[in-house]
Amino acid sequence: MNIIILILILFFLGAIITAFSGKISALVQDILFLIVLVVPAVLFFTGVDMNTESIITFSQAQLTFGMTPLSYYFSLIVMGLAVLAGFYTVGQMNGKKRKGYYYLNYILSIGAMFGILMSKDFISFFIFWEIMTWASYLIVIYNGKNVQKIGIKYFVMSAIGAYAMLMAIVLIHSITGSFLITDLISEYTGMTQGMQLLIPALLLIGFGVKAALMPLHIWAPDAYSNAPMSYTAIFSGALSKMGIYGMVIVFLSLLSKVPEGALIRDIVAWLAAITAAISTLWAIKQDDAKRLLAYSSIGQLGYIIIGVAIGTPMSIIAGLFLAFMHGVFKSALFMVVGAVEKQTGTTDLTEVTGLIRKMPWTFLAALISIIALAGIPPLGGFVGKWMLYESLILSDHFMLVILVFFSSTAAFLYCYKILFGFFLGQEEKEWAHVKEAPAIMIVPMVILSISSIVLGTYPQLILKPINAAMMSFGLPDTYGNLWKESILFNKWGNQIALAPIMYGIMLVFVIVTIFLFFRNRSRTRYVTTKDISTSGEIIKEHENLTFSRGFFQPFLRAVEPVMKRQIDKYMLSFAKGVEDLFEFTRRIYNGNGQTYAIYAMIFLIILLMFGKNLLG
Amino acid sequence: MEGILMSILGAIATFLLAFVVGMTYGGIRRKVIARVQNRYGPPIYQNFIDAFKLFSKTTAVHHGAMHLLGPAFLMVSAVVALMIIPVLRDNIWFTNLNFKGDLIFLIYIMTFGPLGMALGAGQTGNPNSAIGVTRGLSQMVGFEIPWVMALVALMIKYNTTSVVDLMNVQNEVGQWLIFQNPFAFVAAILASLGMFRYAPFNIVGAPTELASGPASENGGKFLFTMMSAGSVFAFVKLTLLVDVFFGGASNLIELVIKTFLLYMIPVMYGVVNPRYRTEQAVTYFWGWPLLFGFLAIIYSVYF
Amino acid sequence: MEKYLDILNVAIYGSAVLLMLIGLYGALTKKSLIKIVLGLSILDSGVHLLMIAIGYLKDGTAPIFSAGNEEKMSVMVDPIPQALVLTAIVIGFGVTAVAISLVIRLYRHHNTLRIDEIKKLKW
Amino acid sequence: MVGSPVLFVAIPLLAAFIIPLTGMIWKNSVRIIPGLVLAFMFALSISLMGYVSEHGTIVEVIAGWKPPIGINLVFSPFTGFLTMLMTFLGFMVWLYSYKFKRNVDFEPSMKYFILLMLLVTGSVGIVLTGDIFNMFVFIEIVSISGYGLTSFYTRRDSAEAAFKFLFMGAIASTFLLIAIMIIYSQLGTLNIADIAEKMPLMDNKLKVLSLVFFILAIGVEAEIFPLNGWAPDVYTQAPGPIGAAFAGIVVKAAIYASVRLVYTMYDFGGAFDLFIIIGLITFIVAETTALRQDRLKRMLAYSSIGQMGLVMIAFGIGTKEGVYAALFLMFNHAIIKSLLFFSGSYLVFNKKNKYIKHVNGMGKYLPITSVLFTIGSFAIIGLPPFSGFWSKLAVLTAAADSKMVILIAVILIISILEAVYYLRVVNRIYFFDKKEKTETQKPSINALIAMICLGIIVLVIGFYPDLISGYLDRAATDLMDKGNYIKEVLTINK
Repeated sequence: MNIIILILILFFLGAIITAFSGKISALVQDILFLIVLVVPAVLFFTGVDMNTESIITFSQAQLTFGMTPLSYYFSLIVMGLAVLAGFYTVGQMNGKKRKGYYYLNYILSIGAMFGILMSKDFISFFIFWEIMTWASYLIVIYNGKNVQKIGIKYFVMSAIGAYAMLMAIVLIHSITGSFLITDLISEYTGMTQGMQLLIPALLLIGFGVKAALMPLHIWAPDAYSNAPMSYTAIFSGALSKMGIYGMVIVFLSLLSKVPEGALIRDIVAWLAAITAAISTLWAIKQDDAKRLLAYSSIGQLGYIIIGVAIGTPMSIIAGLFLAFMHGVFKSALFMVVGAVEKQTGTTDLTEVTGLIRKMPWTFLAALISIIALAGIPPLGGFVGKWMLYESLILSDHFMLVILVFFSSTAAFLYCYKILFGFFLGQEEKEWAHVKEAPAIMIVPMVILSISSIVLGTYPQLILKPINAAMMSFGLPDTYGNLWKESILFNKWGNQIALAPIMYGIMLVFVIVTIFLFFRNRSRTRYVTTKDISTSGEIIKEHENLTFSRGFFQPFLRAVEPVMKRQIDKYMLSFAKGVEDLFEFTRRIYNGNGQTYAIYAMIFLIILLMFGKNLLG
Repeated sequence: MEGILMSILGAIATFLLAFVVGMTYGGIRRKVIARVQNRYGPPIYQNFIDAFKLFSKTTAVHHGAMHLLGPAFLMVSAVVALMIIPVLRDNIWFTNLNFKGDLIFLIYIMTFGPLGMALGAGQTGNPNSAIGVTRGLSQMVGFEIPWVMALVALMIKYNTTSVVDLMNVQNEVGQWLIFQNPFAFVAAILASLGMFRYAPFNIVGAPTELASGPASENGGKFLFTMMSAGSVFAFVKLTLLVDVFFGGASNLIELVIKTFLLYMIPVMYGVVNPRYRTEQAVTYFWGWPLLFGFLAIIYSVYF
Repeated sequence: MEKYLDILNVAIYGSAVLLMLIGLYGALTKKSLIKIVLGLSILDSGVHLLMIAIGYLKDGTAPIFSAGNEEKMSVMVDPIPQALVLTAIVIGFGVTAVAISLVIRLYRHHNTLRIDEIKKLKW
Repeated sequence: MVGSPVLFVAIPLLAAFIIPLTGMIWKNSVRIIPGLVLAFMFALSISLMGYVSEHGTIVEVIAGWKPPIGINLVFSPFTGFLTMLMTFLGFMVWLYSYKFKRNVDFEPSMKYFILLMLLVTGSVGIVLTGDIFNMFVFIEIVSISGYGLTSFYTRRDSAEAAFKFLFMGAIASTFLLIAIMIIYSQLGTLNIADIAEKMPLMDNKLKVLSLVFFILAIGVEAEIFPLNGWAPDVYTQAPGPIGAAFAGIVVKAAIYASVRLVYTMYDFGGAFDLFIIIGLITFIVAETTALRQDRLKRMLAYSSIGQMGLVMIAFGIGTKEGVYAALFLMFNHAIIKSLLFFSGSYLVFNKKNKYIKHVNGMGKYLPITSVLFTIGSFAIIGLPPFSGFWSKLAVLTAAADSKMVILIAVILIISILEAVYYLRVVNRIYFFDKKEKTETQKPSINALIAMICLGIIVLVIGFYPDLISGYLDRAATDLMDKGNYIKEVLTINK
């Protein structure tokens, strides 16, 4: 049997078996869950290559599965995160209700993502896309909080996207007579101009929803923050990347081939830049760590979309690189928040303080991931941002550079807020009982943070598959000579390694650390955070002086004009207006049988009036 | 082996240079402020005395690991930025790591230290520190925009992101960039007002409000580290401005003259201005500096 | 003679249509359930009359085939409408019976026979 | 040939007379015999389908009179497919309601099962019959048994619903008769094939008039927009399974009748556009109204009407792909909507007004029923991998092939509304807390079997649509081939 099909079957059967194994014992269920995640990953990395292809034929459609270099790259994200977050999930879900339900949908969504990546035709693509949507929808409403509002919002937006995609798919089928993605690509240039614009636009709406592109993002903050954190790691880390995956295909294989495509690409890039800027501001405003990270995810996805949309080789590398990095560090951060939530019971940044000494490993993971998120040099996030700026400047998108710079600078604000809110500040009695999260949750976080460091130092680890993916789209081979595309790598030789800088920084860091840290640590004694310099006052034990409310109030006052208008509200009021309109249409059925009979007569008269048209 | 030794020696020499120049400028600033306020003021070398005093003090207490690491972050960032910036044109001694001195890299590495410091300040539990940090970050978002716009204008114009390249351009053309794109310079220098955090932008430290803000729980060697890192940073910023807009310097004296003149701008501006509120400080940069930034970009694209 | 036939035709068809219109009017405008049912019945009768009229043939004979009157086939009244009418009448009767029984149920349940007051099920 | 299509009509009618007699001897026979009859009809339809797929259409002539004079039944791949679907659903409804009113007296259940059987028979008759007057008779059989079933519960407002139904139905049957008489007076025949052949001879004005009357008459049963005021009331007030029977059987028969008119009898090109327009209006109005419902069964009813609108649209596309899609939709809708009615009835069992809020938290109390309802909801929204997806895809593909871009957009936009109101219910089932303290009713074992059967079909078709696509394909070809139908019926020699 073909290995891709085998993996898919493993996922889907495994999901069902795992869901019901909870009846035997919770431990069996956990183990099964991990097996179902790990085995396909192992099979994938050992057994799948570019040549495996399999076809299932239906009368309506032909489902073709196979791997492309691009999907391999995204599969790395999905499979890797699925396994790591899987272990984390077992720790986090320990003792929770409805584990079977959760595991079922978790595995289903992973399997669906894998299916999306392996699909070579639009029908299986769409099928898996929808499975992914409803599986993730079921997880979003898992907590049962405000289900109607959040869940429906997520689903409606997803449905808008999915149906736009479906419309594109049937249009493609009516033109090319085939559902194969390759057929679309080969026949695209021969289509009429209207179709050349309509089809990518519809597809982009579909992908834009999952990639949380403004104005299709309104579901994201709520959905991200309400799903259990172990799934949000997947949600933001991997699931949103499916949108990016589709966008890469649309941009690289469709829009780059026609001159009108440049317009759409610029529009998308601008939307993404505005998304990044505005959602960063909103992230700064949030007091809840989950929502903060959710907005932050939207912003980061904005960068990725910009990179992909601009479409120079360098910018695509930047976008894809950032996509991977975002998967790594954002998942780690969501896991951190989940760990804090599990240990303290809340994620409110204004309540939790001073956990650094209680949860050191969590803090370490958070710290490294935040540094990567902020894009500060030695770590992976910087490499991607660097390439992004570079490519934007070289392709003369100077206003976009400013926007991106603005949002990534403003990102420092919320980066600091989340670290400070949870881990720093005064240690309170209220949280004195808090312990470090169990090892099974810590290990995935730490692995992810280590990968941030490693990928910052050796970006070629993932630049290689990126390069393979790009070459499959007919772009030039940049691996090993990326510097030719760039001016900044020139004198660095033809190496893409940041290693010398990294070593330099490490060296200085070690020296200074030894000088300050170890010397001082042994010579000084620890005093509590209540023992600080105040103007002569003595702080009582119960007094909490931590500065946590209204954290960036002055800044927010400064940017208030921008944040006054919310698309979210406009859309909601639109939806409400539409529903009120429907309230009116339903009054047609006024309950009086005689009225219905009169309707029938009116119908008759109308038909008779237009009777001539019936002849056709 | 000898190469490595040379580069280490070079690095140390650069550091010492930056330290001395930065400290001296700090002393001069105090003197200038005092004279404007009609005081006598401390001697110019006062900063060295302070630094030595702080260095020789023993620290007795700490608030945890991040607190200890905070100043280290600051120092690392300062040193790395220093290593990357081209101090002198075509000079072997101060080359260090500045392969080509990438501007974007530099911008980011310079934010790294303050952020690390902010974390250290956060762990102390002193509310003043945290308030200071939030102010500093807010202000950073403010000035970063015109600053980046100025730099982007130059990058677009000369299609490079390298400081060395920009220096070379000025040499080849024989005209400093300040004259080639004056708007960029204005935007950059206005942004640098915020970068130096002198009055009216000294909202982070704000001694009278926040009791020195992030620095408030630090003393002794911590404070020394912070102080010297601040001096080095000042040097880095000035050198960067000189490199980008004034064609760099071919010898130390030229460097000192140029940087000193540049340094006087924020100092003088601060002397006659009272402190802003935080949102004023932020929105200040989104007024005239932003306009100049736009002009700079338009100028470099269309002219 | 021709004229007479025309008048007859008009009269028959006209009265059929008139009956239908009366029935429709009653069903659509009267508020009483009983009157509505009556209206429906009248409507039905009109249709039945129309059907019979369609099959009518002047001086026609009964449509019975038997030995010896094969030549009369052309003057036979069309039998099919008559068969249909019989069926339709039966069905109409059945419907009316159900309708009346429902009206009784409605009266017991709602204590009124006005159709505009019996609208608990709506929207 | 194993049996004859005549049996579809003869056996149930015979049984309907016998059941009251056997009921006097053995009470349970009242329940069992209708089930046996329905099962027999289903089996018969399967065996005949097998025969038809090999040997072509069966035209059964009754009492030796050949068409066009005699009465004939046509069992073609198209009608056979619908017959199979209807009898299967009829059997499922019987299975579901086997224990219906078991604890109550004997008399109501006798009525119930006989009426149910007649409902199915009438619908099957509409589909199989080859002449329009018999179609009228069968429609009346369906209507009258429908009135009876609707007013079955005396406690509820069922009489009101039944009266509205009757009112519309009576007007409809009047117009149907007029239309039939117009055709007969002009063409002198009642046989569909014969009419189709002679149709070009007819005067255009009368043609239009008759078609309009036909559409008005059949539209009432087919629940097209301005004529469907009775439908939600009936679905709400009739016993739960009867809702399924209406949605799955009666409406399908009516749709069949209108399709037969437009595709076979009349030669109007514009009628297809009319189908699209009517279908679209029905679809939009019904789905938007469904969004604002607060009672479960009314919501399902409007949803059902909306789906029928979609079926009309698909038929209106007028290509073979369109017909294929429409048939697929009919099949899916019959299965899924029955599943929804079946499981939905248990979710709001014993509740007086059957508000949607009554399903709150039922996921805990009725796990299997809830899961089945959820599957049904997901399927009808058209989420893969459930069966609804394939039919929706087929409709859209057919529309796209006919270059109806705006139509696709409208269908998809309205489908979003559909998703919203179904998910609202699903959310309530699982994620709301049950507030009231009314007892819930566990589904009886036979009901459970019926529901699970339907659920499995939904899943199996979802994963492997080819299971029925062969039938659909043949049926679509059959309907499109008008000449063949005429030839098959008129040249029968036996």
